[in-house]
Amino acid sequence: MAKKPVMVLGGGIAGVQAATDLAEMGIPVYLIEKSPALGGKMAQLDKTFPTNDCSTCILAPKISDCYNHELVTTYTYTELENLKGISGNFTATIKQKPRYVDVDLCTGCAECIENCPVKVDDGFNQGIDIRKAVFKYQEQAVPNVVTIDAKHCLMINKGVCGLCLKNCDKDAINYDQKPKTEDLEVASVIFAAGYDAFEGNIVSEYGYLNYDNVITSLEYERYLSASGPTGGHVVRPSDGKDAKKIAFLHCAGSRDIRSDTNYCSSVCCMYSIKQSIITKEHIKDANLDLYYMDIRSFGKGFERYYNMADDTEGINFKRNRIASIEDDEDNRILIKSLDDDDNIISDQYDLVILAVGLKPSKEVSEMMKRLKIRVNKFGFADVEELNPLKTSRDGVYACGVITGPKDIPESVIQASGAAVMAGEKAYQNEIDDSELEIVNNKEKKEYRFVENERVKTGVFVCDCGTNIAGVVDVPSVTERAKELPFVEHAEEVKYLCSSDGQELISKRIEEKGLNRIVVASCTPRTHEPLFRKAVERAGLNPYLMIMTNIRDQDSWVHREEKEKATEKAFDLIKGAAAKAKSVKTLNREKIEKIDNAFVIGGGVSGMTSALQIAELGFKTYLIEKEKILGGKANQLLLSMDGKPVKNYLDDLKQKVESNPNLTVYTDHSIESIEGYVGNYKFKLKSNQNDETTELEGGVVIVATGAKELITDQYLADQNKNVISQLDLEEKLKENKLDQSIKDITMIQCVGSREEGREYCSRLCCTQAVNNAIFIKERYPDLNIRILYREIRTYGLYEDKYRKARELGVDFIRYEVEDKPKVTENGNKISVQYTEPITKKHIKTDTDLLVLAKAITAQDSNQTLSKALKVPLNEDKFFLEAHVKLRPVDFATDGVFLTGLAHGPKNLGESVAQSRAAASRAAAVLSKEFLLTEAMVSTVNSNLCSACGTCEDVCAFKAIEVNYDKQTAEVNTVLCKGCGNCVSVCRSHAVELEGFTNQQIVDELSALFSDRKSNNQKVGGIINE
Amino acid sequence: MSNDFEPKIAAFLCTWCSYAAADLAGSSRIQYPPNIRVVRVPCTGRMDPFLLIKAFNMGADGILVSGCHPGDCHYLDGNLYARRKFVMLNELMQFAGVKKERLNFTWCSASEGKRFADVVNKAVKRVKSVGPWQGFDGKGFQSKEGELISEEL
Amino acid sequence: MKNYDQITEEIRKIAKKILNDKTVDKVIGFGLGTINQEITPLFISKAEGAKKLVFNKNSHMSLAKYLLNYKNEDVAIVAKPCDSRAINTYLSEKIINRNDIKVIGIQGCPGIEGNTACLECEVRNAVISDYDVGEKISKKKTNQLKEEKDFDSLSPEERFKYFRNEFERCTRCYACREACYVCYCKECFTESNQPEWLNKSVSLNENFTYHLMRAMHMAGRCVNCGACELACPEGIDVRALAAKMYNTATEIFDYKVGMDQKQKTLLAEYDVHDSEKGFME
Amino acid sequence: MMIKKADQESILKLLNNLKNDYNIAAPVLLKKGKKEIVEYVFIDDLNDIYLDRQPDSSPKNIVFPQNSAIGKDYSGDKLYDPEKKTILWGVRSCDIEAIKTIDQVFIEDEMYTDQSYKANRDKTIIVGLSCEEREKNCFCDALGFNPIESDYAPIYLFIKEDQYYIKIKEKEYESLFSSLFDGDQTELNELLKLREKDFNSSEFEIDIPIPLPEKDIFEAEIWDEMSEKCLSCGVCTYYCPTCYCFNFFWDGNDHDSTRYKNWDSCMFTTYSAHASGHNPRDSKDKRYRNRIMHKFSYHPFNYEGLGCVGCGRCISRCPVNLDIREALKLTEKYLQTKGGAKKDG
Repeated sequence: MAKKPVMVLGGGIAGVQAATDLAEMGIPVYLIEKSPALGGKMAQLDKTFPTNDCSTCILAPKISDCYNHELVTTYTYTELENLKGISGNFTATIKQKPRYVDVDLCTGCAECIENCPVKVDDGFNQGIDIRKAVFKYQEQAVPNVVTIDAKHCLMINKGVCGLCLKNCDKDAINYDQKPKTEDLEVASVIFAAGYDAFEGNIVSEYGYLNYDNVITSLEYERYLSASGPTGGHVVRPSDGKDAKKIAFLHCAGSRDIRSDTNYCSSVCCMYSIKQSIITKEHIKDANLDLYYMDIRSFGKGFERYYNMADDTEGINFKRNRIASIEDDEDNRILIKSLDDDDNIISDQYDLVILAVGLKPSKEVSEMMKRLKIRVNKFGFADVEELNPLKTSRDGVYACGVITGPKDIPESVIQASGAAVMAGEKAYQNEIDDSELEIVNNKEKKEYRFVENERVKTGVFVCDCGTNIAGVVDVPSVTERAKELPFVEHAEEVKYLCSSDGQELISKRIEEKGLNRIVVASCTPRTHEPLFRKAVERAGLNPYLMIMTNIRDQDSWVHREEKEKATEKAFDLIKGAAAKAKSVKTLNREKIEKIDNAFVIGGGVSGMTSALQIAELGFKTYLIEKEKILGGKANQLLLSMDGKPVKNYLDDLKQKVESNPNLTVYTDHSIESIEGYVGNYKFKLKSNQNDETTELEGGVVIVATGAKELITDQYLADQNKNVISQLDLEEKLKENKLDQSIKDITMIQCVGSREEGREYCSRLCCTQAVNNAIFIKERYPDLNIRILYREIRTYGLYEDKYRKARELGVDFIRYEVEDKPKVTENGNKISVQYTEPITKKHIKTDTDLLVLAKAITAQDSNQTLSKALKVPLNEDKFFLEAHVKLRPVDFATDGVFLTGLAHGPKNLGESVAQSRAAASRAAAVLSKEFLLTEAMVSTVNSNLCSACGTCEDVCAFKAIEVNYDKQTAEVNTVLCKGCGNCVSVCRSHAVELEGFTNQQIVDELSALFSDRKSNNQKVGGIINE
Repeated sequence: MSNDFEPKIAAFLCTWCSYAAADLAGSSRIQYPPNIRVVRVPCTGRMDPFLLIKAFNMGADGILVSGCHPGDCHYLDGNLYARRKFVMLNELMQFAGVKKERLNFTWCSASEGKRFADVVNKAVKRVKSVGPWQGFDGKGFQSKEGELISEEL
Repeated sequence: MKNYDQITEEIRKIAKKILNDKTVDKVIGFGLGTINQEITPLFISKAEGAKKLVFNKNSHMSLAKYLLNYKNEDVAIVAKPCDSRAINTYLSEKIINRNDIKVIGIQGCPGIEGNTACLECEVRNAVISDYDVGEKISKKKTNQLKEEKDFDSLSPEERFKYFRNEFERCTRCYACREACYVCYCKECFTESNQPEWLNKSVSLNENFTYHLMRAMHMAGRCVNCGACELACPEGIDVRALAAKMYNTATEIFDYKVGMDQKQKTLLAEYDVHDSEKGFME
Repeated sequence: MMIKKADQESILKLLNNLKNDYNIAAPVLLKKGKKEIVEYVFIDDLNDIYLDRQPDSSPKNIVFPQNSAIGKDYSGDKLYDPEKKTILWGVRSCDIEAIKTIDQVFIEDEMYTDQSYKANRDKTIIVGLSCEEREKNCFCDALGFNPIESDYAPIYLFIKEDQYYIKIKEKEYESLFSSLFDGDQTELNELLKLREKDFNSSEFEIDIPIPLPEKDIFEAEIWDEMSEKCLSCGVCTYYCPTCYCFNFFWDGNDHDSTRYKNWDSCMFTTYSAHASGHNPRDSKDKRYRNRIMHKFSYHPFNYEGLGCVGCGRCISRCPVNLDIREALKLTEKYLQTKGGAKKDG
């Protein structure tokens, strides 16, 4: 039986992640994207915060993994029309817009684009650049095909031109294409439809519509991008001159009570900081002013990033309120603003960048309404705080910005989380194999045994129509290739990637008994899987095929130098043939695994993950060191949306305890952990009677939570009237708030955002605001003042902040250099602070002082990190594999991360992340076997002297020295094939299959075979 | 040194960033000189300095190594280990008298097609400026037919 | 600073004691050779033999290498400061066990005659030692004059020429390799034929390549002891490249080899803000 | 036989004339880094000839270069003209005996003649040089060789201060020296007698059976002790005048390559390593045993004479002062005690 497919709507990073996760769980996926290529907004970004990672670099491999996954069927340029049926049994109607191009024939060579006479504004580059009527959505588009813009195409509109068809060798252009409607049977649906950036009227008051040199941040992103229209050069749109003085206006359109975008867009502070840092990298002497209300750097690693920008000369943060924006005749923009002391400040700028916020696209909101999915007043999908991935319609899930503004890692977390929930529906609704085409062509072939054969290489040189043959003299190259050592056969093919071409390769392999194949065509990055399959079909091990790139890296880039390009092509073929000689049969090994999961930590995060995995049908062990489950949530009063936590928690505990697949070990500690992905062995010890239990499992989820800071600041733990927010909630929950209390003071950022703990604890602002509202609603006469540094009620929580102010809560800002002073005053607490506007020192007595204590890492993290071989960050929280795109994974396979152990976050976010961790874990568990990579390191123990250098450099803990055998050993399950261990091994005892030293040296030796050194010398005698 | 000297440069590119940048330069049709011979490696972390020395040993006029920018490594930190090796190798080779123009180390991200072309342009220019590589023995290299490609320094 | 004779006496005393009480089975030290003034490695296993041990201005060999012959045996070794750093490197690479060895560490090493490395030496006290001989000194350099070999003032062409002249007479006897404590691979790259890193022909191109490759293996591991140079029968300046690696590690990465037995090797660690010296702009 | 007599000047003049028709190889004092080393090289300027002490390298590299392309001429040296014969000038007795040893292996055994070596040797005319006094570490007389004259060279030089006596033993070479004055046989005989008397005999004496009895000594425990300090470098073998082990290899690539022959060294760890990975001499005591046994047991067993000529170069050049004389003494002692006892019993 096969799993019923799931549909993912949206091909941005969230959709791609959800689709990949589902496919990894063995579930067929239909990925629907409305634009002509995958990638979404992230593909338009230059760099990402807080690591300045190159966006394309990290996204592109993910997209190609997803697109090439055998269980993912991608529909681009396609929209969802209708969704009928109920959860587990939907019929989705999709409509594919006509591209006027046959996707199967188009090679993406772009000859048509060059010859198209119509120029239009480029949507991908935010209209900064122009493109043709036939276009590629972006240079690295996946799928790599062109699209005709019917609105502007002369042939389609007026019946004249046809130049694109004329210039297409493959006749891939079809002007008569019609929209295609299709019905898909799916078990569940994930909405990952992304967002629109604010533009037009929303930001018109900033002069966006009137002044050329006022642009949005997304437009600016294209300016910064090396692949953007200016090639990464920052210029003024009005005249193309260098921009040196630049203003960034935060909250352009966000947090505006007059508009329907009265929420915080969560990401603008950070991306503005990022853009300022990148701008400084581009222009050393740039002068950048960032106008902001609050800096909301609440995410993991954000505060340090903010501090770094703040410390950079030329990046100035200004908490000024904008009064007016005008331009002068030189198109310079004059900004007048009011500073903290209400002085009017004027500044002139070359360029003004509006940090525009995120909103759901109108069409998507409309569609959701039409499909009976509830949306909130801003048009986002309406989801529950503690069930943040499920929409109001059963079986329909949502992730990414469609549920509210958020950054990339959170979108990725939600995507993985939504995937496992949608996947659960697919697990429950299996269908017959025969109904599904994709699952059927999975049969494995036996490969021909070639190791005892003489090397017989077949060289296939692709013309790629005229793409290669128009520049490179392919016939002569092919002729010369026949003369190369070990080459048995060489042939020119017009289109090697066409099915004819692929069949030809298979045919020649059988005919001539070829056992090594060299394909000289386009880039292996996109076409290697295709040709490997072609070789595989002929019964040859796919790794005996070597590709060399004579198009993207030769004919396309040396068009005017045909002779030299030909010479280069021949050299490259020579190199590939030489490498082919020494390649070996490689196999992805199947490794047995144990289908159980370990979840460490019995808080809400741990319980959610454990329950999710158990509900998929895998045996799960939940380990908690305390006597009861629930962790910190036991103390919580309200979730961030102001609803009681208790009901939710009780329900969760009940489900956990009653699930037959789930075994709970409370009051147990971990004695030892051994093993690796698929084969973990845990030894537990009961805290009661020292009895030990030994358990086996395949994956581990770390959900060990965090703890409140222990501090003596502000009389904490010294006066009974000084309590933490968590204590306050406990009091409120049990209705123990003393009636005599008439005045409450809350101090924020106690221990957060200061030296030693350079991070924001993220949830305290919203928690304080929520608690204040709770109290105010019950005791309207009670005075509450909140002393804060910056209010970080990000996203839709901004609404709470507004409400608290409406209810009369006083918000008073203090500076970190001038913290409030707290002293005892009889029964009361005396608090002294500086009034921010009048700068007066104010002393007030309060009945209760509530401290927002920082969230800090568990002390036990150190031990656990060593046992699991996973790293911690500088704040001792666990460090994920990649802060942007792998937020729940560790570099070490099979270990996942969720909740506060990862970093401060609220309950709802922990729930989402726990689902995500469960999703990633389920991907491992649901496979029949673990498959190793084919190209992994191997150790020649005869050469190894066990010095351990390889062990030191392996990020994946995949190589270790076995001191008994005095040799390093590779754990092929964990090895990713980077080759780091190879290059540090002085004894050359480690080799990376597919890129062995022998192969690379052979390749080099062939590339330079025309240069022979003068080694013929001499009888050891040199006469100077 | 004749002006029509066309160097042959061994270019080692990591699959994930710089090889992708080279592809992007291609799909954007950005023209650059045909003097490089690309050897694809999974990661600059795979680059054993021996391979670079070997390239000179076999007659490459120069080398070009490009990987992901620090922080962008597909394998987390391979390029950061590589960076140290390259700095050490660079210092060694220059110390031994190999001209710095022959040794080109840089980073190129997958979106930097233009930059990749610039890098190649620059590398080729640099290598051209110091003339043909004469081998460690200074005797030059012979073509297959036995005729001396280059003259004594 | 104590003189050679005093140090010799102390070594003999300790060797005699630890052989007598069976702390170790063998002491690796220096003895007088068969040629005038020449010193030779000496392996003493009986307390009576301790009087044969000497330490004089010719004790140039790096004895650390002999530890590899006595893995898992209880041996003591006479270690100059440079050798002590070599021992630390072995320990960090887990090639030998700390428990198996006793180090007779020479503190305040008076240096070796004719060893140019000693002129550049900055670590003159043994960094690992069970039995100290001599006395620690804080002064950095010896009184000897620094040798005149200023590579920095030479142009690349001149340096190239210099090294060509040097390596031209290399016979690839591999004495430099074998004398070096760093080189303990089971199979040296020179012997590998898959791939053939190095052609076996003894020609300048290959010789030069050999020395460059070897220097690369020394990067971050060479302690600049000069044993290679003194071992070379052709008087080649073998140490120059390794010393360059040594100095580069110190200057660019602030890395000093073998100062601690837990130290990772230079190329097995990194700093995010590492220098990119020499990279293209 | 013919005796000639000349002063330094006429000798140089003679050689200068011969240079037109012959390659001249002779010892030359070379400044190598900090070291001053005397080596045999092909020369152009005859004033470079340096006969004052035993050369630090043997003339092996003239007759049997370190590496040579198969099927091509031996030397790529620019002063070497393959069309001409070579005069190897000023070779001392030990090195002449050494060449004889190599000749025994490569030429005399007709079954296994090394044609390229033979061709090279046929073109070489050895001009011997009589030793005046003992050198630093040599001990040829202790092994039964005569430092004053070896029979194996067809021409021999005897130098006393500025006077050269030249003994030409073979008729075919007489014409080479015809321009010189005839010398007096008795004068030379007196000189030789005096020299034999004055030549201080070796402190080193050895009494071992030749060939060394393999069965008694092969498994003896002495080898470990002997080789303990050995580094396994190839210095002793490369500078040994008799070591002739060689290996073959390819140079080039798949497209073009040459087959080379070059020296090997039994001290190297890979010497005698099998393709399977097995190495019968996998430790340095076994390798050192091979060196001693080859010189004093196997060679004497297969051919006439010894494999060691007592030139002492391996002693002076060894980086750790591993002394072959000590090794022989150890062997002697072993045979006299244990080995000898076994023989009697």
